[in-house]
Amino acid sequence: MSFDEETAVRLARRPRWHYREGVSALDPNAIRQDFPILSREIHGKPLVYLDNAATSQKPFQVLKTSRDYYEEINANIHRGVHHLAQAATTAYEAARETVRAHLNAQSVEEIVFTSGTTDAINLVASVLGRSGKINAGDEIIISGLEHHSNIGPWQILCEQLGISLKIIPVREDGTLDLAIYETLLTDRTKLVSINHISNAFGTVNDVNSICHLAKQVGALTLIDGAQSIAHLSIDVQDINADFYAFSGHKVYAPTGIGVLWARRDLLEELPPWKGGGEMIKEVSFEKTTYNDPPFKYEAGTPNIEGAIALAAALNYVNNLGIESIHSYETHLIQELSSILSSIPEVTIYGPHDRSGAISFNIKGVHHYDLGTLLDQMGFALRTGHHCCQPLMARFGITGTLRASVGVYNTIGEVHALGEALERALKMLR
Amino acid sequence: MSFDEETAVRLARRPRWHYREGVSALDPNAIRQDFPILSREIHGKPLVYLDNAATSQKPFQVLKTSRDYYEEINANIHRGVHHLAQAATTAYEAARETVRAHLNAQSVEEIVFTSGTTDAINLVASVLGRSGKINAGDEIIISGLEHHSNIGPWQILCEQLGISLKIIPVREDGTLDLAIYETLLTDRTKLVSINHISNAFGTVNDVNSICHLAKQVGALTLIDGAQSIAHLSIDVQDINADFYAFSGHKVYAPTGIGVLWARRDLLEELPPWKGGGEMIKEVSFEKTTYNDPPFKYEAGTPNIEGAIALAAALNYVNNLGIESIHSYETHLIQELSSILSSIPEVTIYGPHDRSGAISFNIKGVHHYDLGTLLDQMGFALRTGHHCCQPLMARFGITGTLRASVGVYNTIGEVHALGEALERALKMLR
Amino acid sequence: MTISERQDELLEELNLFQDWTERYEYIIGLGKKLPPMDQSLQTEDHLIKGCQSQVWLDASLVDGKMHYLADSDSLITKGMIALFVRILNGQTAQDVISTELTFIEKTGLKEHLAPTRANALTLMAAQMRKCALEAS
Amino acid sequence: MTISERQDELLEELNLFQDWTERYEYIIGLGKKLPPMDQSLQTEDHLIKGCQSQVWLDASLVDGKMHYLADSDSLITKGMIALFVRILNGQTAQDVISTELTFIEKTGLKEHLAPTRANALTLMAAQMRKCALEAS
Ligand SMILES: Cc1ncc(COP(=O)(O)O)c(C=O)c1O
Ligand SMILES: Cc1ncc(COP(=O)(O)O)c(C=O)c1O
Repeated sequence: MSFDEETAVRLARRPRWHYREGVSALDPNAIRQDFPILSREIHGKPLVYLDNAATSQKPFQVLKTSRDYYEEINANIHRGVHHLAQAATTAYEAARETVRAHLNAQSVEEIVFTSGTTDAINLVASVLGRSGKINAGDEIIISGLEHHSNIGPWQILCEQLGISLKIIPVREDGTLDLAIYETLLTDRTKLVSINHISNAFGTVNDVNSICHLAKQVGALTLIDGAQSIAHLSIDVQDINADFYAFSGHKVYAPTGIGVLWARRDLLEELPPWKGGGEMIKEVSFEKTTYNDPPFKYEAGTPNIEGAIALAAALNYVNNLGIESIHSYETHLIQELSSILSSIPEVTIYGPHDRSGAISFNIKGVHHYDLGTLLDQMGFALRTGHHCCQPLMARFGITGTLRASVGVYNTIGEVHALGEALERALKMLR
Repeated sequence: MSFDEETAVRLARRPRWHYREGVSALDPNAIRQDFPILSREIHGKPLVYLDNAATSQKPFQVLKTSRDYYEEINANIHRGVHHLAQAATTAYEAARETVRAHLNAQSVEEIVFTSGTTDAINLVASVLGRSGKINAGDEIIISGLEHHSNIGPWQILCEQLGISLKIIPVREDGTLDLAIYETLLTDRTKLVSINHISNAFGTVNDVNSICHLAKQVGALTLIDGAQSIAHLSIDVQDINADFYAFSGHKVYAPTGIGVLWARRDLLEELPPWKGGGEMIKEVSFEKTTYNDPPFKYEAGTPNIEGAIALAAALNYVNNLGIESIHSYETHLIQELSSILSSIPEVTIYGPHDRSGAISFNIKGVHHYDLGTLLDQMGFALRTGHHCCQPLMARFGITGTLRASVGVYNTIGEVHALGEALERALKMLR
Repeated sequence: MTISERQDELLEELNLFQDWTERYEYIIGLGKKLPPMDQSLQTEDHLIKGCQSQVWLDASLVDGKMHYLADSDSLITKGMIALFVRILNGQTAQDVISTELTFIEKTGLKEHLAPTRANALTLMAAQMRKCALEAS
Repeated sequence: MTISERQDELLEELNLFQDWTERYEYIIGLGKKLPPMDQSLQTEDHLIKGCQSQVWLDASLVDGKMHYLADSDSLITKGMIALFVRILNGQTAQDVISTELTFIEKTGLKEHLAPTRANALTLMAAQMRKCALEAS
């Protein structure tokens, strides 16, 4: 399928929600038209894409923004006197403002473009490690729900600095034990890094309380927003964390772009990470001075197209309304939950009021086999550990089958999944 | 301008070179049709894009590859059982093979995708810094021709490890003084990091000799190929360096993707850089083991689309033939050189056999003013220090005006630039 | 029957099926029927580690013929290794080593299966041979 | 003439030109005609650092009126600051502080110039005022 300008205009004008009673004002059928890939067939069956927690599909509005960038204004940014360089710079900096507004950050100086969540967390780990703010004997707190990308960077840091990692345990219902969290917080705690929504179980963590408690012992806080960015309205001032990280590809934007939001005074105070073009003000072999934030943390040519397309994706989300998206998706997840609950010997992980994803296992059936058979019926779900091996170990499992929703999924797809599961289970039992 | 499938097919079938006598077999007018942006007007004048050393424009073959990726197979890669995940993984790993073949690397394990050259150089700096291979009192050699991205990372490392930076001086003609280089090499030299082609002056460095000499004192070598990738045929085995870095956006691929080639044994031996998903094999809070190269150095969701589009760009280049491109571009640069030489009181920097770019100043005229007026006539050139402040200081200048060519530039554009310069100079004198 | 004959037989059987569901059902069925492997044999040295599933394979020489035992936590994987067991059980080590396992390609199973699964087939074939080499 | 009158006059002049070449030529011409500034005044404290060019600005009160001296290494930048000098020289510090410099917007210069240049205009305007504040 390919879109020409005319189609683009026509589609852009089509209303994407209608005002009716019920769980949601979104019109998923209209929205689906925005996503070219959704008209694909897999093994001769219509694609049902339920792997949104891994990555989201892209609407043509985003694809068109990328293409228009290259067809109209592509140039390297900053310092160029020629027209294209200036147009590209303007678009890139406007994208930064779009991100700022989306997160309700205080200023654009607080928005650093990275290549993704993992990159953003590593940035923080590296610069904190060299800041003098964390020293041997200190502690960092993460949780048992974390993605490897919010474990690995801290493990590397622990080894480098001789500090230790404390883990907020996960309760049987897949939520964090905040009572134990409180006992872990001491004046040795220098950082608390927690995901906003668990990619494995869909658990929504109470990040406001987590940050509030951390502040009381003077610890910094990082929220891994890889999952929340597509599902929740985010206000970094309200959460009152020090760092917030997310990836564009999880929120309908391309791969290779992400964001680190950080408090401006921290960005000013912390040492640089990568050295190179853009992040430098004056260079001589004797002495180099660094640029101001956010440029200080954007060494080299950034992913200009990615940043601009990310802004287009956030605009897409905001046009639909993140609150509407949230309530619509919650409706889908609740329906999934009740369908799955009716399967004999199913275990559903995580709390009932989960967001975005639902993870489960069926006794005697390998998630990998179920996933394989579902794929043959056109359903894209993820199986395995979801980059959360410690969490899997906590529940004594090798993995789960996970369905995760996006704004384009429908109740029809959810019901079809129920039927497909039944069929697959018949084969496997 | 937008391309539908039909146009795409028609354009793809059109021959892009003809076999005639002369400097080049390339047909720039046919090639220009591949680059949508080149039909733009700037201030009412046709765009003449001569800022290719900053970033290149993208052919529709690359843009189409990106779009097709999102419209047909987009999914997160590795470990997914569903069809899209597998199709995306296959395409991503095929892109790695394309890069391997393009560089004549021994194996795909040696190809690490990064977000660009700067990212790649920082990767090397960071892991070497923690490898135990470089210790206080040791030395790193770079040159006076380097881009800030090949200075900054080493300055940061010097500060961290208490090592020092030695500089190969630049001679009056813009080439490196290799006689002095030899005297700088001692058994304290642990790394030599040099660009293949200087972005500021177009100087082509004799990287084979530089690496050969470095090996004799047991130093590692890194070649910054940011500029060479679009202009030269590169054979990492022949150069015999240890690391080779380049950015996709300089070789007709999108922003946000780059490559670090490294000797496999080094990648196996060196510590990881960023922690996170993909780069980890087994994770527990007690003990984590890392994945094998190249995955060990690709933490988090990579720029999947970027890698695949980079492969499309390299295929584009190889279809035309990098040797043909090189001889065609050399013809353009030589013509530029003779036009510029005829301007009174001009200073042209760099040696006569430069590649890709030509830098100059005209006495009594500020490069910024010239660039501004040229922009008004539709010409995109870069003015300023080109992220090479030490080089500018060496020549006692604040910057230069630089014209840098790509495969789509024409002799006609070169002549038009000559006329535009004349007109601008009349205004400024 | 020789290994080649058994491969031909398998090929014919698999070709009877029209669609993937039936083929998967057939493979899963083979897995279900695979004689159980003693838990005590399911050790690290007998393990072939796949992407998401695990296969244990043990082999011994009984009256000069190879005798394979296999198990997996995944039923589909178990069915896949059952294909090999069916073809190779009771053959001489020499025959196992010297006969090419052409059925993997010929059945189109490789294209049909997910690449991670297809990769497992290659690993299994290699391991079956390795066992025969060690036994002989 | 008041600052406002001088701004109007400038506006009229600039509007006479049809295309950018003429406007740039006019601005460059103003730059060339700007009275030279003594090298000894071209110091760090008098510097307004732009993206790629440097401007030096010095101001003094002569008979109760502002007297600006300016120079730049770039002729276009010099022409731009000459626009300000032309409007503000000989005005009282009070007038400089209290009158809005509307010509920047009204001439369309900001859109016309490259953004880096346009940004320089804003910096210049601020610095001219700052000098007046310090002088008064
Ligand atoms: C010689 C050289 N090295 C390094 C770089 C940095 O490349 P990037 O900005 O793509 O990381 C450049 C780009 O300007 C360059 O020309
Ligand atoms: C909770 C969480 N954190 C971090 C990440 C890593 O994001 P990325 O791979 O885009 O860097 C993910 C993505 O899977 C995630 O779900």
